[in-house]
Amino acid sequence: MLDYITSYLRSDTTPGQAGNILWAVVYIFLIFAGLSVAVIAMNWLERKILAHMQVRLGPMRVGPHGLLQPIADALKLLIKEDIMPAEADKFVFWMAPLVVVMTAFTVFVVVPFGATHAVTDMNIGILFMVGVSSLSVLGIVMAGWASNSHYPLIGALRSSAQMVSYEIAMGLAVVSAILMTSLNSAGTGTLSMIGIVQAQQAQHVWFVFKFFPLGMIAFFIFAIAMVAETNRAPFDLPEAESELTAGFHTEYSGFRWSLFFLAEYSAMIAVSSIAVTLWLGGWLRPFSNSLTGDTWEMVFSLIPGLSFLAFAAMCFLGVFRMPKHRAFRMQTMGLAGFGVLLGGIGLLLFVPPVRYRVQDIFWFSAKVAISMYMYIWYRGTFPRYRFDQLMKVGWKVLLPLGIGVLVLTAGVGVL
Amino acid sequence: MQPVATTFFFYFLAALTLAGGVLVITRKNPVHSALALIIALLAQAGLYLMLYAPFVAGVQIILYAGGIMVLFLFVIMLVNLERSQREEQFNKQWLLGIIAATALGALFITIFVRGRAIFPVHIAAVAEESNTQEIGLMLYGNYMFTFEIASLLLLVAIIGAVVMAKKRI
Amino acid sequence: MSFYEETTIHKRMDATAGAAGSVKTIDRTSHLELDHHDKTFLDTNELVINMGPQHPATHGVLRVILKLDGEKVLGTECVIGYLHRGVEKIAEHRTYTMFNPYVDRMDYVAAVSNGLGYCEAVEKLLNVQAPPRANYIRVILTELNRLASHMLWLGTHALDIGAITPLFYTFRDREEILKIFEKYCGARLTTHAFRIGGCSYETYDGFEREVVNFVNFVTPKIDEYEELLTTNRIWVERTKGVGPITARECVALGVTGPVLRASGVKWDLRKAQPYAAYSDFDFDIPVGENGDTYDRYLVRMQEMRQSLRIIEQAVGKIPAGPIMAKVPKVIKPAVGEIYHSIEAPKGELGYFIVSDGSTQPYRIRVRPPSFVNLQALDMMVRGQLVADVIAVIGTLDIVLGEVDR
Amino acid sequence: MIAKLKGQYGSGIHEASTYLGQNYMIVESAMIPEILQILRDEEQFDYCVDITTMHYPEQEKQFEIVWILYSFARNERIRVKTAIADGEEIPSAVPLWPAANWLEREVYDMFGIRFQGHPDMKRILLPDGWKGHPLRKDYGIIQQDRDWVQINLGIESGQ
Repeated sequence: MLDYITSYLRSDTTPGQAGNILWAVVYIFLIFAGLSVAVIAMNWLERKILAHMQVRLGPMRVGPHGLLQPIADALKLLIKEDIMPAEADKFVFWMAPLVVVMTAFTVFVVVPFGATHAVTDMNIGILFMVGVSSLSVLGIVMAGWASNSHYPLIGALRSSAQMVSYEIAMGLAVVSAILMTSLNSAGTGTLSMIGIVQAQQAQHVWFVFKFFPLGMIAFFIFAIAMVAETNRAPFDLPEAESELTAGFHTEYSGFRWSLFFLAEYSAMIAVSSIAVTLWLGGWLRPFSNSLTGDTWEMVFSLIPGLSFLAFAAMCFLGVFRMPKHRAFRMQTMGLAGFGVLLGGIGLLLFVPPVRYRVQDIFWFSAKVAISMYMYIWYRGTFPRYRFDQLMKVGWKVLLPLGIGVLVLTAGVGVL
Repeated sequence: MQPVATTFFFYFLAALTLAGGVLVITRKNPVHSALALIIALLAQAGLYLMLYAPFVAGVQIILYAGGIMVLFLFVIMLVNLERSQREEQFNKQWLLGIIAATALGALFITIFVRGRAIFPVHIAAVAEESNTQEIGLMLYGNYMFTFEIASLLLLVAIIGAVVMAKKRI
Repeated sequence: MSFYEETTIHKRMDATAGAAGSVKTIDRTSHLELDHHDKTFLDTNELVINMGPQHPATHGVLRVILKLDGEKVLGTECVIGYLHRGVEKIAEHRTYTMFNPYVDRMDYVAAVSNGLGYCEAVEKLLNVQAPPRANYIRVILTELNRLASHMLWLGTHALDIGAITPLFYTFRDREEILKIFEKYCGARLTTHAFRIGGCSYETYDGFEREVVNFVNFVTPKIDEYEELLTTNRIWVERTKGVGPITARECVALGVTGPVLRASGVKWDLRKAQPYAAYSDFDFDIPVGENGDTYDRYLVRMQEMRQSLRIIEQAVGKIPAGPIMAKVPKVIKPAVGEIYHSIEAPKGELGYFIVSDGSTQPYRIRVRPPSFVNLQALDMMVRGQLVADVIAVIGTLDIVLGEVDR
Repeated sequence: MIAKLKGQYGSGIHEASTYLGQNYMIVESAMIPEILQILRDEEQFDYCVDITTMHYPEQEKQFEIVWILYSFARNERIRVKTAIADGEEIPSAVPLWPAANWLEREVYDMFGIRFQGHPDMKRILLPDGWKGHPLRKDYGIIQQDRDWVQINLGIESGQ
């Protein structure tokens, strides 16, 4: 039994490929827990970052610097009355958030957080991701229709039209990235998520820089389409609060609503993961070709731990800046505790076996985090597109551009 | 990846497909029918996976469940549902129904009786890893002409739809 | 003058329907009927949705019934009155002085302008003149209020279109204005800053310096707003060509204020019929060309700068002297009637006061700019998309307290 | 201008003068459509600022309707007034100025004066089921209150 557990750690495949069910289950739980934490963190970060962009402080009351705010919100949502409209289609209304959440979480089965850190590696990995994430629109349509109300219905219509349209541009961008995988010495392409990153490793280039500027344009198309896919600003028409109150989830409340919320954020993380895997080198660290050698390996492997220590240092700075007053004692202690936690994680990351095993995850997460920051930045900066303009961008700009990039990539690749 | 509990999954998915299919016909509400159809299609995708055809399964999910059914739902939601709810569920075309059912049943029974022999045996199973490549080579090699004809047909359908829906061209 | 036929508006709709192919010809009286000539068999049902009275983007309790064909607006009907408080009836039971605070509650984001209009109207009826110093204070406060009103408009308008950040910027800067109000008269929103015959308070110590500081503080801030929006691609796409209205339609519909000016009519009551001390100052009337939402945005932004110019001049040459004219303790105007209007941030704000010689007005009629401007909504959004309705409601800059009174 | 109009309509214009620098004229109610038409077309009063009404219950013709007009070209205002009795109707100004639409509806809402030819003569600020017209001088606010309490709360005293 012990051997069964440790044998996987010595192998260099994913649990799925190794047929190791135990570790597959462990990974599923880890991803589920990590994702939930990420969504909670994202919720807090979005409020904080947006607040600082908008000359305000954001949550400050619940916990030090509002750190416990998302938890308080989650509790509030859980104990809220669960309202189901009398005229709603009960079963579909009940199913809709489940569908959305299930699809949003299922895609993480193939997301490669590292060379060995994925539940499994499918040889249709990217197809699976795009396919399953496209199913989430079903949940949205179901929610909009089942609510039996006009605003959700319009929201659902907008959403389905938008997602179907942008999926095409997104697909073209994805295909041109997949095409790049086949242009290595071996001459065979792959749809596997791990394979795509390995192809970038083998070709010594992140695909965003390949065939400059083709890779960049493809990435750009994907980066726009993924914002539209996840219904975020400036493409948040399905839930445009100034037009449709809340779009498809207008009639939802409490826990059901929180499922939509959870799904939205995990879908954002999922599409960001696709972008990172396809164009930004997945788990590969920056400058993995130019800065090589044992010293550089060493330096880069220290970065994860150091960055956690930096976060911890920021926490302690906050502790010192906290007003010296009795009323703030709990807050100060909480912040110090959080700092100790971060510092502990940082120190743990310095332990050599952990360090080498986990740094892949760190680089992947860091890239995803940048993409998530972009989401927040967009939201703070852009007004919302109108529906016809959205369609115009999708069909008249991104689609021809995507086809052009695809054809050119194929052409350049053959030459 | 080693398949686990093959028999169970086969019967489970097959039952799901059949149940979905039956629900499509019997539900009065078209939205429910469409949702049942999606279940049937997804279960079918699972069956494809069991046949070591992951690419077909993925395409099934993307195109049918994710794309076409969304458009179906889109249209159904805009249709006045009250009228369809009042209309009679089944057409009284017994004769045609019986003929079709008999023909289909005869086909199934023949296959069941004759077993595998009815299919050409010499096609080797394609390995899961190279399945996608094989499909690509087949489509753009042996069946190039058929493939192009199908795409032309779809183009005609698109133009026809545009002509019907557009108010001013 | 053949323009002013009965079917003026319909004619334009006909013309544009031919040209652009997007606006349908719909009879004004039966505008909630779908016209069936332009349908194909694939057309779907029209949808009637009820926007408001509780809706994030209707700026209060406005209810708009929208008839939609998909996303396209076939017709609208405004249902107003949810905030009706019977101000005009209240006026008949109050003395002239007692009614003064009530006017602040109409356009509550530009309370100073309301008070100015009312006080000047009663002064005219009494035939008294406010002293010059009072007039200067009035101008400064009114222009500050215009800035505050426009800032609130900008923030909410941008929020409606989906840009959430400008709201916080404008509220931050509006706060400075409200601080000046608070220091001057103790109230921030419903100020009741003026009295019949002048101002109630002398300026506080350092008033001039603070106002100048504010002007210096806010000028770069307006650049900041413009930086966020004026050349923002999405903003331009969302506002250009949206909710167009021509000068003639504006006049026919009685639309005034920035909306009229954005359509190219250089008409501002501060210049046309100067009141208070406006004739002493040098300022421009910004005008637009196309009369669309983008031009209205630009006009209001320019107006904010012009207001700053006026404030700067007024603070520079504010005269010394009394702040109240000689007004009898009991205000009893002679029998007669007066109409006086001023350029409020939203448009022409008029007071029609009928006196029967007693201490209470026989009738006060308020001519609210928001109410009249809101009438244009239906014409402006017809044939446009749902999202444009929001943009147009925002750009009309209505305050429901004033629409409903 | 006034002189010309007076010459044309003589007896129709009861009074035309200036009070505190503001022009007004009182017109026979039958003449209203004609006068308004002429003011708009020939005298360039192209902007209908406001339409409102005063109620004088002791007079025989209880209501005095006022049209406040403005001319962009001349930069001046004029008030046209006329008196009508209760229940009498007056032609609508909507064909002349679309702006009159809501203004007339408000007059109807508050005073109960119906305008002939108005496209959509219904209440605007008050709910459709409202009783009475509140800006009439004989409209009792307290009565209104008491009725509401008696009907909705079933309290006999109305308090």
